[in-house]
Amino acid sequence: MTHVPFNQQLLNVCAALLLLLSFAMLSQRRIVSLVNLFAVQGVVLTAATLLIAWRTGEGHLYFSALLTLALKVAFLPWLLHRLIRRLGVYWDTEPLLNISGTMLTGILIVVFAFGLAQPITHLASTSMRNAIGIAVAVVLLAFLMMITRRKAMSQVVGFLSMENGLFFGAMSATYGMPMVVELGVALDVLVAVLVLGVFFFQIREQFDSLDLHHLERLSERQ
Amino acid sequence: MRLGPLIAQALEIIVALAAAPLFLGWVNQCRAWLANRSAPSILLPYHNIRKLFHKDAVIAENASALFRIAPYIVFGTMVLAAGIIPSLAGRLPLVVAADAIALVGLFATARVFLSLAAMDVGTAFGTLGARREMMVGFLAEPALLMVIFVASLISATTALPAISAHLAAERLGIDPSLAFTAVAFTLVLLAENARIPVDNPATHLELTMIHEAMLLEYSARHLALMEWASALRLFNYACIGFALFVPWGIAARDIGPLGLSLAVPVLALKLAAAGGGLAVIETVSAKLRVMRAPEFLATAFLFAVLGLLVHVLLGGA
Amino acid sequence: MIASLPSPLTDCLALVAAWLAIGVAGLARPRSVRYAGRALFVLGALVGLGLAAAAAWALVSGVTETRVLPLGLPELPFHLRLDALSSVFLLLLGAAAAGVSLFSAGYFRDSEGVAPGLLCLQYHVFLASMGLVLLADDAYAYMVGWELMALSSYFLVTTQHRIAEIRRAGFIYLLMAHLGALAILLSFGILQGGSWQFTFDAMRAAHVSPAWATGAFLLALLGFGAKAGLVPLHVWLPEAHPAAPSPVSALLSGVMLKTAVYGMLRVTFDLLGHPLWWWGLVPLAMGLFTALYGVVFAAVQTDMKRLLAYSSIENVGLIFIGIGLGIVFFGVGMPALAALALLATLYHSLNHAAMKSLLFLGTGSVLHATGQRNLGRLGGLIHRMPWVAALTLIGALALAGLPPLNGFVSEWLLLQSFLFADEIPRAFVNLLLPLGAAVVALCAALAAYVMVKFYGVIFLGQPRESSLAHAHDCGLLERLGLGWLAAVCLTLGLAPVQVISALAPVTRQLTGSAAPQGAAWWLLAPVPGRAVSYAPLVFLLAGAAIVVLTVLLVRLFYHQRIRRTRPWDCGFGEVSPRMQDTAEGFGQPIRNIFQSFFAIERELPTPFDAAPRYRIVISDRIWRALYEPVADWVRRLADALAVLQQGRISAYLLYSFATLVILLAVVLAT
Amino acid sequence: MMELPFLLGFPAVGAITLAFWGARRHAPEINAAFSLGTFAAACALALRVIAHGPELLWREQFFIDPFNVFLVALTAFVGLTTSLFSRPYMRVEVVHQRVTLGRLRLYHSMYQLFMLTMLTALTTNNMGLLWVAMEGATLSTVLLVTLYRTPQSLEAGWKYFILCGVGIAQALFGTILLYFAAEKVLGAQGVTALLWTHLDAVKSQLEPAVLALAFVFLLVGYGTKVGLAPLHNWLPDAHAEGPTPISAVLSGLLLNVALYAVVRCKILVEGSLHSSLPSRMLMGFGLLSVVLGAFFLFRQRDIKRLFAYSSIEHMGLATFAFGLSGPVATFAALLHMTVHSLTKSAIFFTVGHAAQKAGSQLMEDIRGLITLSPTVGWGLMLGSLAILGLPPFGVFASEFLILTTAMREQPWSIPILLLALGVAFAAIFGRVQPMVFGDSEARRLPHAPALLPVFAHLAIVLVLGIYIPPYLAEWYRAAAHLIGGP
Repeated sequence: MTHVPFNQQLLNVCAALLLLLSFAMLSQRRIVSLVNLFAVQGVVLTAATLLIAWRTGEGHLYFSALLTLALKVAFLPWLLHRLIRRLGVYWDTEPLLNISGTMLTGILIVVFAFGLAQPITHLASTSMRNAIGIAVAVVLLAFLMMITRRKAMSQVVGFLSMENGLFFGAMSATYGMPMVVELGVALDVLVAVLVLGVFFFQIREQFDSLDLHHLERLSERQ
Repeated sequence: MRLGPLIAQALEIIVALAAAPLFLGWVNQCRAWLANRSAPSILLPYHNIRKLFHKDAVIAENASALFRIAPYIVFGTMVLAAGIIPSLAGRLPLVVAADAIALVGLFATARVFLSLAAMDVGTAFGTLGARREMMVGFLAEPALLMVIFVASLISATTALPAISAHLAAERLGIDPSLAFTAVAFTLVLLAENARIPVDNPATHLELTMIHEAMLLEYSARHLALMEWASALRLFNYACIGFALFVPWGIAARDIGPLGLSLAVPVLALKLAAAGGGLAVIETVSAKLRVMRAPEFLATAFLFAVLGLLVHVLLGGA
Repeated sequence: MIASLPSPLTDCLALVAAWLAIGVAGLARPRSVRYAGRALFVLGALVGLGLAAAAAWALVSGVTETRVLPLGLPELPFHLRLDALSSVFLLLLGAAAAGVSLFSAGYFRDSEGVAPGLLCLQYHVFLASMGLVLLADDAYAYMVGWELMALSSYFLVTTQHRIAEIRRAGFIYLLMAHLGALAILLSFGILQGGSWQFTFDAMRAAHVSPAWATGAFLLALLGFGAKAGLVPLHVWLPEAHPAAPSPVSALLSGVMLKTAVYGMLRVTFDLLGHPLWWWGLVPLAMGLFTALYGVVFAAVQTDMKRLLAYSSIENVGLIFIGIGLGIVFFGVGMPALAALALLATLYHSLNHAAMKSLLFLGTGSVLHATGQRNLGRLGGLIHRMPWVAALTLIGALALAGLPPLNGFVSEWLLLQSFLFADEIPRAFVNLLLPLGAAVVALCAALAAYVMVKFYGVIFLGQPRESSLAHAHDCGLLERLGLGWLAAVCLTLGLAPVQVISALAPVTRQLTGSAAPQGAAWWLLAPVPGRAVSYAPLVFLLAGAAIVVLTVLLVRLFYHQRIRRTRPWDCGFGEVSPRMQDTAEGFGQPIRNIFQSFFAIERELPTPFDAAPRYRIVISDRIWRALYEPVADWVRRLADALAVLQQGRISAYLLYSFATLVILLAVVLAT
Repeated sequence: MMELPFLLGFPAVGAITLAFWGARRHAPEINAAFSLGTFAAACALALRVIAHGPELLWREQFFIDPFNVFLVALTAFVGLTTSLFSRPYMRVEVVHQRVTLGRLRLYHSMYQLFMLTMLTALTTNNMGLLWVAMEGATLSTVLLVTLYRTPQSLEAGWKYFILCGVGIAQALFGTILLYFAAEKVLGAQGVTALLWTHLDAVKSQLEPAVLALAFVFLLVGYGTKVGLAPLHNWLPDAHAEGPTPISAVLSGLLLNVALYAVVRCKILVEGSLHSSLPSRMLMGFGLLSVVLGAFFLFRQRDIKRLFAYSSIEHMGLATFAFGLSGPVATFAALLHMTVHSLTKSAIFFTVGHAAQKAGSQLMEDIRGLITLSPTVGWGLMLGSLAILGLPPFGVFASEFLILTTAMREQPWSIPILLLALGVAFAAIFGRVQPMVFGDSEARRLPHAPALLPVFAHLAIVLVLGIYIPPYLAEWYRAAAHLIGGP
């Protein structure tokens, strides 16, 4: 077995943590802790970014690490917590697919993701090519979570953690995107969450609940 | 154009005009004999026509011009047909005017005008007669056409004189397709001329009459023309039959005095025989219900088509 | 190029454009009947005459020109072409349009539901689009004209859009037209044979494998058959024709159906070039069935325009029989006979255009005079409207196929060409074809039946409604229109030799063999070397001479005394109009004989009814057997698919997820 | 080179201005004025590109070539006409108290912002910025969809947001992969590595395996916004529940731009794969959309939903044509994008007026338009006939080319296409006819409808059907050549 440098090991640990976290989110039903898990994900992401920055000495990576910290660890969780308190949605109802089923599917997805990442992994010159598979897995798991949840709030968290996965993918594959894109993406995420905030209040005042089954009227089953 | 053919043509028409009522009388006489009745005079039809011509015409108030023109048109078409059908001679001037198909069209014209005239006054019987006449017509006409088709396929032409000439030239043998068509033709002849079993020329019983029902509103000279026309029609059909099935004796080549003087007695013989045969058929068969007429004519059609198939099969083989 | 010196094509083009211009001019004062409803239509009639003249000249001078317009797609500008075939149909279009427009000028009032100006626009766009169809020399221009024709006529059909049935009729009409157009489009798609040229020249040059060619032919048959009204694609026709205003029905039936015939001939003989002989059996069989089907249904109709519509179906059948025979003969290498069969087709197209337009216009006058379309409420109009009665009689007799009128000529030619079928060197075919002749004969005889019913019930007998007493005869312009068409009927009937020699270039273009020439200027013979003849002129003269002679003799020898009394009717007392046959009654024998054709529901009175009433509804089996199932099937499929979209966002997300995963799997697999 | 700043500047400034003034009496006019400025800039840009050919600007971040410049012109034009249409429409909505003044302000400002994102997405050379702009388009319209705050509109908005958001996230991953592959060729950390022009230059050297994966993500991502079945589910809801001007721009512009993005990606991927895999995917999605769209048309009762599904069907047709990928087919696809967006927005204009008159979007409540107000009636009738592909309207031209091409290239697809087209015809026409014809008892409106846009669009479509001006044809040809295909 070849010797793996220390920070490399650290990075792998981060990747593993991310995967673990998204599984945790998948199984978590308390929305407050869902948001917390999301924040932790942000922390891990920041750590990973910093590690890479330190390793490669890419200046702009420090910046994007900062950005991540500010946005995904500080601002968004704060905003979400505030919304939760204002809207009083603490629990998600029973997901469409029960926990064990979800877990099983999650495992399958991870396998698929690794298979998917093979061609990329072979090419990647970056030190953490193995992480790409995990990034894909995180994205798909977030997708799964959005499918299985019934509360708007948890769907949003899923959406955000999907974005985390993408970010991590960018990191591990290419040490991040060009700055202008990074900024654009960050901006979009920010606006998206703000819009969502507005949305929640609109939905609340209409249905006085954020349960998605109110939002199943428009269909072709007349 | 030389004068000879014109004279022959005129002669043929005149013979037809003269012989038609006589033929009708002859048929009636035979029927009387077969029925053991004392026969009316053979000249009775002439008397009728003469009598009618001298009467005053009585016409319904709401009769239109069509009603008054129709008899002339019907009569005219029949005379024209008589001029075209080679009863005495082929190769006559009028022959070019119409071949066998056109001849069928000519009869159709007569029938249509007859029916229209019958509908003109708007009486129950008139329309009823018209309807039935057209029904008989649309079934009889195709059958007749098929008969002619077979003959034309055999002789590769639709010109009646040419057909009969060709058939006459053929060796005297029994051609199965012609035999079938002969039967078909006979049935058509009965139907088209309102004879038993399709119609009964002698009765005015409402439920059964077809041809007579259409003439109810006519009187005097119009009726005379109509009667004469129907006599002519019978005569014409007979002559078509002769041309197709016993074509011998028609002055095909030379239409000089000799040929004609030979043709006239032959025609007389044929007519006499045909009249007898017709009378026999009418006597032995019973009047059909009107709604059975289609089946009767369908049989005729079937026979004609069979004749056609037989011809193609044997000819093709 | 040609544009500099005046040429038939330029003239035709200019005249078609003139129609377009007239239509647009109609919008200038859309509400004025005298301007948009009268003056412009007269102008349109003149243009029609001009078009007929130009086309006739082109036909006689035998020119074939092409030119390209700077319109259309960039790779595919509008190609135009004027050759024998197109000029014949342009002649038909012009002549018929002249009569119909003249009639319309007197016919349209503002009571038609649409402003006269709009009507004028739609009407003339309809005419112009038919012109474009006939002139087009590339697929795009053709399809533009074709669909424009359907569209403009759709708006004309739905003129009285407030009536639900009429809207339904229009819907079915446009739907069928569009589906047919798609089929034609695909046929062109095959014909261009990989050379990305959609000009007809390229299609002539392109070599298409027999299999593809067969596909193209069948698609074309489908498309043009749908437009022409071949059974079972006919369902729109008996709905749309009665729905439209009568002049429009006249154009639909008289001219538009012929554009389908034109298209069929163009594709089969010109673009495909070498039809296989057995193709012909398809249109032949369809034609035979259509003819019988149409005439039988016509016989039982009670609405006079529906009756005519079904009779149109019959005639289309006859026309396609001719096409089928032509293909068979041509395919087995008998060009002369193919020429004869196609001649019958062309001749019948001309005839039908004239006589059916005439009759539809006649019904239009009746409709205006009485407001009745139901035969059961008409009758005795010959006294009230002698002009219409007289002119319509000509049309009716012609349509009944009676000599010496024009209907008989084409029937005669058709039967003649059937007579040669036994010479076809194919077993069975030569056996079966003569049976076709039997069907044709039956149809011809039935046509006579239908016409007697049509004319007798409308114009003869006693008026079945008291209101009919106020019926008035049609105006001068309408008389002119009717008269023109009647004159065309007579000409076509009495001068067949001239017409045929004029048509000779067409058959030569299509089959390479000239049409039969008359033995003499007054004598018609189908093929040289056969002692067969038909001389309508002699026929008419002799007949007339005999009739006149008879009349004179009668006048000479016998007195003219005439008494007018009540009808005798075999001694019945009072004769009431109710004693006459109704339309239903007159159709009854047909109904009994051809029962299997109809889906009949009856309501018969019992002997004890206080007020006995008799109701019978005769409907089309094919509609139920063929179309309703398809509609149901589509509806059910739509319902089944609707389950996919059941409103749950998680389901939608699942779709996205599944799509993603599947595609990724596919990519990994390859 | 001053056109581009103006092109993007007008909507940007407009968005800010209207954010403050958007509720004033003349706000609609201001809105229209900004759109007019944008359109003017677009025309200038178009003329310039026709004259001088493609151009790169602002450190190559922006790029104008025949392909996108004609979409820019189209977008600006439809934006202008829609703003004209929304003048009376929104005023009527205010009178009917369906929108408050505050929301009117939101509407106007967001409208301009939406135009900005559209134009940025079209003109940018940076695949990353393209993604950003596409997401921005979603964000700027999502609040417009929920403008009425009815339960249905909120539901529609939510679905629109989530589905497109998730989709676009996939597109981001695709972009990352693209960048990843490009980096190998264009050097690490190259800022140029996401620039389309550079990617296009080296596309044959890009790693096929990665690009194949990237294309899947991009296709699913942008395809969601194109409304390709089965990713289309947001589309009918968003179209039906938002205000009609928004439906018009969504159908007429957003779908086009998304398809534009897909095609840009297809060019790269096909260049590297040397296989027809992307084309086959496009054809598959296209056919599926055409069929599903047609059959869903059959069940509609809401008029805006009806035409939303017709948009799905037509986008499917265009996608299918891009998948056929011959010069003719591509030409046809571009033409189809043009005529569809013009026709469909025109239809939505008339639909908007019709629904306002009838006071309902349910088709059985809309009757006899032609008697009530002939112009609206004829507009709807002609528009529907145009969208159904009847000549002499331009849609027929494109469908003519697509069908005839498919007949030779992919005969198997023909029965499916025919079935779908037939069903679509029956469905749409069978519903439009009774709405247009017959009698009516609907009401008059406080503000006269704006019919200039409708007939302007229809006139253009009509002209395109019988005469495509040479320079436009050149334009299409150049674009078709650019898109090329194997």
